[in-house]
Amino acid sequence: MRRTWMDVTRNGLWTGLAAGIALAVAACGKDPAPAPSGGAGAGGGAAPASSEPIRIGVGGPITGPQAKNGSDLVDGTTMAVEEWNAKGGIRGRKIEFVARDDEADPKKAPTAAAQLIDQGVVGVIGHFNSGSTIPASKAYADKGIVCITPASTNEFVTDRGLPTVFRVCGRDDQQAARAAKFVAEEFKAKKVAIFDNRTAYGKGLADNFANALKGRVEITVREGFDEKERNFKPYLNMIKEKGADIWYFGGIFEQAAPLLIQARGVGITAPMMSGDGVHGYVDDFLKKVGEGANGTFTTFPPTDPAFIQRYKARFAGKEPGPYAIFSYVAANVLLHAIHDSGSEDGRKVAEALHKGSWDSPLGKIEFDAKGDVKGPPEGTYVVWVVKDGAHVVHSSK
Amino acid sequence: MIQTLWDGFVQGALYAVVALGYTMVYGILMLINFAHGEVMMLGAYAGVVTLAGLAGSGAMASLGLPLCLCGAVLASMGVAACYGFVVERVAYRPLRGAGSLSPLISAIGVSIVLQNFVMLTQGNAPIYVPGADKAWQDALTGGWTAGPLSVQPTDALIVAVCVLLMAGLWLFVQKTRIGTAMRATSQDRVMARLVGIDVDRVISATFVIGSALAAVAGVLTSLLTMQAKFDMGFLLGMKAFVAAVLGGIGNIPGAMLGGLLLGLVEAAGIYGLRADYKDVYAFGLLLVVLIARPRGLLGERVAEKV
Amino acid sequence: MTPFRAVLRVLLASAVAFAISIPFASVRSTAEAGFTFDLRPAGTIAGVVAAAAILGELVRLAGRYLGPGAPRDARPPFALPAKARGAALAAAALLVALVPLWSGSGTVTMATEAMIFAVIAVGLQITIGMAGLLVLGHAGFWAVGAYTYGLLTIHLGWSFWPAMAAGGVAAAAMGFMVGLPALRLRGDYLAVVTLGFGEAVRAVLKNENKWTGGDANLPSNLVPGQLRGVQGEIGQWIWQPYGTPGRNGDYECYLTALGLLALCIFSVVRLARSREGRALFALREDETAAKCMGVDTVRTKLLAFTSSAMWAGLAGALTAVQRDSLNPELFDFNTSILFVAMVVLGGLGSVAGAVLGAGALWILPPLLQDWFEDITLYRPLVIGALMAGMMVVRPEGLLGSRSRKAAG
Amino acid sequence: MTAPLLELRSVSASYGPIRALKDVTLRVGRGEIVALIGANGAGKTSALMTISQIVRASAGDVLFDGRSILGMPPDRVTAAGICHVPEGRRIFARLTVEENLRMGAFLVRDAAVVAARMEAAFAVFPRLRERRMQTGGTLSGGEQQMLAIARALMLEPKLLLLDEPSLGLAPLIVRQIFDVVADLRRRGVTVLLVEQNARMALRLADRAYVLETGEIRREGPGAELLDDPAIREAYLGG
Repeated sequence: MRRTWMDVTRNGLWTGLAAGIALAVAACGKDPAPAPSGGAGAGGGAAPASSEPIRIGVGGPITGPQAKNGSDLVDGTTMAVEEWNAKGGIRGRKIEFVARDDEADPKKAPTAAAQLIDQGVVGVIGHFNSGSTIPASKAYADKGIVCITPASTNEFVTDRGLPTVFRVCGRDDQQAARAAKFVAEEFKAKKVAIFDNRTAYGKGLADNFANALKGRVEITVREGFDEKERNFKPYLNMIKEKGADIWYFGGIFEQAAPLLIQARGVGITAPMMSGDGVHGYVDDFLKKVGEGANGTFTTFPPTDPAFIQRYKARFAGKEPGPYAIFSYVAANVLLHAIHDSGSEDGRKVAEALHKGSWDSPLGKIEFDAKGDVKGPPEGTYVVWVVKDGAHVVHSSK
Repeated sequence: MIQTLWDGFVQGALYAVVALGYTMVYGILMLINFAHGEVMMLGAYAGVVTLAGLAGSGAMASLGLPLCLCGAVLASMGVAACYGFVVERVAYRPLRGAGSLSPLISAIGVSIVLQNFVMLTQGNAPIYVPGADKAWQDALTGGWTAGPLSVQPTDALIVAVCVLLMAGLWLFVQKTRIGTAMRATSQDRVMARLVGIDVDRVISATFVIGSALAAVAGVLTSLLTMQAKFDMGFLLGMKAFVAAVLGGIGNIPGAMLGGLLLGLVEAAGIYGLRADYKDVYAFGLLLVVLIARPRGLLGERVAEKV
Repeated sequence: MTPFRAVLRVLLASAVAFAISIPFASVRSTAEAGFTFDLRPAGTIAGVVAAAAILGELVRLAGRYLGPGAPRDARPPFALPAKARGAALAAAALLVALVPLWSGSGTVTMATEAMIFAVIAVGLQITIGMAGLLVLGHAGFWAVGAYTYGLLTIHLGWSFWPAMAAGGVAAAAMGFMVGLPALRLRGDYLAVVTLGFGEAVRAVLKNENKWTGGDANLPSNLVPGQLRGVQGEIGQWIWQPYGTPGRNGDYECYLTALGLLALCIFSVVRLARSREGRALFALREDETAAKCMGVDTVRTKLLAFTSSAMWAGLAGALTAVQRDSLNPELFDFNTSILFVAMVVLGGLGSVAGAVLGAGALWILPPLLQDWFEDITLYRPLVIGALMAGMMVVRPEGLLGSRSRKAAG
Repeated sequence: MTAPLLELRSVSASYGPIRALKDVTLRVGRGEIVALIGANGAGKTSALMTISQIVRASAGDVLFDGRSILGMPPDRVTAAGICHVPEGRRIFARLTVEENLRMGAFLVRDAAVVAARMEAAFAVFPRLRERRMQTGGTLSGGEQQMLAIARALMLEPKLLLLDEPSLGLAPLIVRQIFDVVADLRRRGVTVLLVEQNARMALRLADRAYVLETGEIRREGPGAELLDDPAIREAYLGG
């Protein structure tokens, strides 16, 4: 009668290990066939030979809640790769790229990285979220593969000093410094309220902003809420109660839109300020908020209208996401370095990246020792304002 | 302070309406319907899609906002009721009498399926109540101010509708034949069968009613937050469940009390303690209540059925 | 009769799926044009549901002939004599240990992750599969182990083995504490309380970043040398075949994960065969009856919680090493659900099932990405459908044992 | 002789591994009061549960009014005219007396009929009228038993299954309940009575069956069994 537990356990050890072995062998014994994605043609085995294409990788949220951002990565890289292939590739070899999905989930980032590594990529454009980039870039660095993130602004990405990790976007501390300078010196605010969404990105940005403002402007509210929160009234009350000339939100557009609508609803007229996570996203942010969005400040580097036109021409009129240009630049810089170094060894390419200097739609790109783009402490960030439903540069001082 | 508590009260009213569904189902089946929060989300989607569609096609301008709102609420109730009915038939009924673990796991599975179904079909970006529309801005902003308290029309609407729904459900359960049958079934399912009550139909009715209520709460939540998103339901649903437990599970006035209390506690926590621990307060409160008064605030002492 | 009804069920399922998916799959609102309406997506869904229903019917059919209901030999067909089994196990372990020699270096990472998850799933089998207590916050224990490890190595400079043990102990202590209220709660309340626990852990990690490094991860540049114990003293000559210079701890992680998994399987199987194990199964079958039979339910439940949390904690320490950084988002509710799904898919109460479940849910989707690019998009949907479908069609899971609870 | 109202043909039933009924054959004629007596655990309650389809018979057939009701949902069995007053009375404790009675008449949709029957019930059990607004849980054991019977009668069943109506009640109230049952016979209700109190049951019953470990051991008119020395020895305390 009491066979239940016996059934379960009699062969548990044996079968358990057998299953484990089977899986391990399945996972390890197999070198996944390369899956070309995007522009370039089919590939062969993993070992690069002179006739083989040069392979680079894209790691980012291809699917999942942030798939929109992932398409920036893919599109920007596609453009760069197509341009290089049109010019005849590098050393007569075509370039192809492979995309792997991390679903914007830090859990899955190492898996995506592992797969790209086994595809034999020279370098990777990605990942998008700092939470994913941090573990993934470590994996790339261990294998001597270049990783250039076009979008992860968390300082920690490069502060670890990994020799093959770079970024072409700014850093949270630069962005926050720019915002703080604006709020204290140009906007001349007396009181500031600061919120964030308790993610690596949002909280890091808001903390940096608060630090930069310390002693310059009074911070009346410093609060955070979960990134799934959508009822902001209890938090907005704090602004009404404690007062603020301007309020800052460290987070992304998805929360910023209802936040701003609700703020206007409860009668808060002070402008909102935010970072790159809210900049852009015309359809998802500006159009959704409508008139209430006017006067909202964001920090973002100046964009290149020529690039936007090229992008639209390539992708049938599609509006580029804010990070498409960074992905394009990242891919271009990587390909330049592969070209200049004359090698497909990531470590040599990284050396070339550290030494080189390139002109790009984002201005001159030179990397410092940590892998950040050299520049002033505020980076290339400028302050934008929303006017008549569009972002326009407000202050580029 | 008063303003924050009022906001908590509004949120609590929404919790309470969702909690009704949990409490009714738990009363009869002793099952946490993990998918209930998802049904609320489905309702919110159906409502917002209807509203946005009406606004986009220009019908809102001719029909007027109140009529469109009613239409959206009705549509969402219908859709959610269908889903509630189907979920019970597909995922819970075959498991009746299969112990308590299987239905729970099945419920979690259904919840994940519904969430991802909406994510795949409607996209993973939130959809918005047509907020840029001028009619909305006029109708849903502004409001009344009394001293430190200002009440927006949305808030007033939410509280009014929630109170009406709760009163309506209370009358339904107390006065009607089916309502009495529901109470009878929740007390003794076998005996209910023996007096001729088709228990399966009563359970279906419970799911349909609970889902329709949740749908209204979903639409109202969307009016409050201006958007609907595929993952909006789970945490809200869990909190509503906590509210149901607070009040005494299986007890309809208890769910209302628990919902309001939970809303107020959260608001007080945001105001007085730390805002970033908001989501923890609900579960902390749950633990305290379960240990100090396992039957909830209004729960009656009933012998455990063996 | 039966085939006819099966066909009917399939047709009904797809018809219902078609009808109820219309509002979400076929209707969209656009700001410009009001509604758009397109029946094709609903049709696609109906087709998929029909396929799934056919599959379900087949599984049901197969279960009728192959399931535990069918008479079964005392030994499975592939049973070996005890000595041969031991040798086979040793050979198999050796084989797995050597796999990295010829496999791609990146996939070692995946295998390591899968084995870590397998440890967690096997541990979770104790609470869910054996004791029948649904835990929806297991990621919290994983987090406790991982962060304990991280904080001890970073701030106090502990080396790998003691810090890992400390991670296990800390998680076990947390399991004990969460288990305490469990003594008084019905199973379903327990699920919600553990869910709350998981959320609370995540909230603490996110908000108290003074201590945890918050979202900004553990500063991992302090972690290298993590595997000091392995690499240092005994390390060099044992791991020589694996460790080419510049590869930081990958193979050591792989081997440690393998060892941990073997240890975990071994001890959980031992537990299941012991007196305590019988008590756990009795608890799952019928708590009241178990009490009457003299099972100390308090002790048993606490044992289940503590030991299952301990395995999650040990796995967490290994995760911290393997990833070199931690992020509170690793430990969200979806992760807890993933663990439950691993246990459920493989089969409640089955150790082998948990390993299989962990491997299937973690390794298969990325491998299949070569053929189905969007597979990651559908993974959660499939997990959810499997959980619900499994309960309806085959509650005992792929390799599990059927609960003998009488109906009614 | 017309077909019996209820007929069990070689019915077996089991709870999991335990067989509760073995090959039970039993008939209840129209207008009869049939008693089912036996020791604790003999399968009396199981027999009633098998009739009202709460427990599924594993073999055999259950015929009511000449039709098989095997496998019908219990509520349909009730609708067919069998009312089951289960052991322990199972009053809806949080419903009022009146609501309990209304639930008894759940299948009757005509409000006037329900009201009339409720009046009739109050006429039989005046105590219930006094308590009509009290919740069932607050009634005494005897009142609950009265309510349970009254609730079953609200449907005017053809067959009443009574399970241990005297259990745990004071002798005076037991007598009262048995008077009501006797009265039912005059009103043409057929009763299948399960009783521990074999003496009273046999006195009241037209016929009786003796169950022992799930099997029918004896069958006969109540009075005859009452005089049987073996029965007296086993069930009537000598």
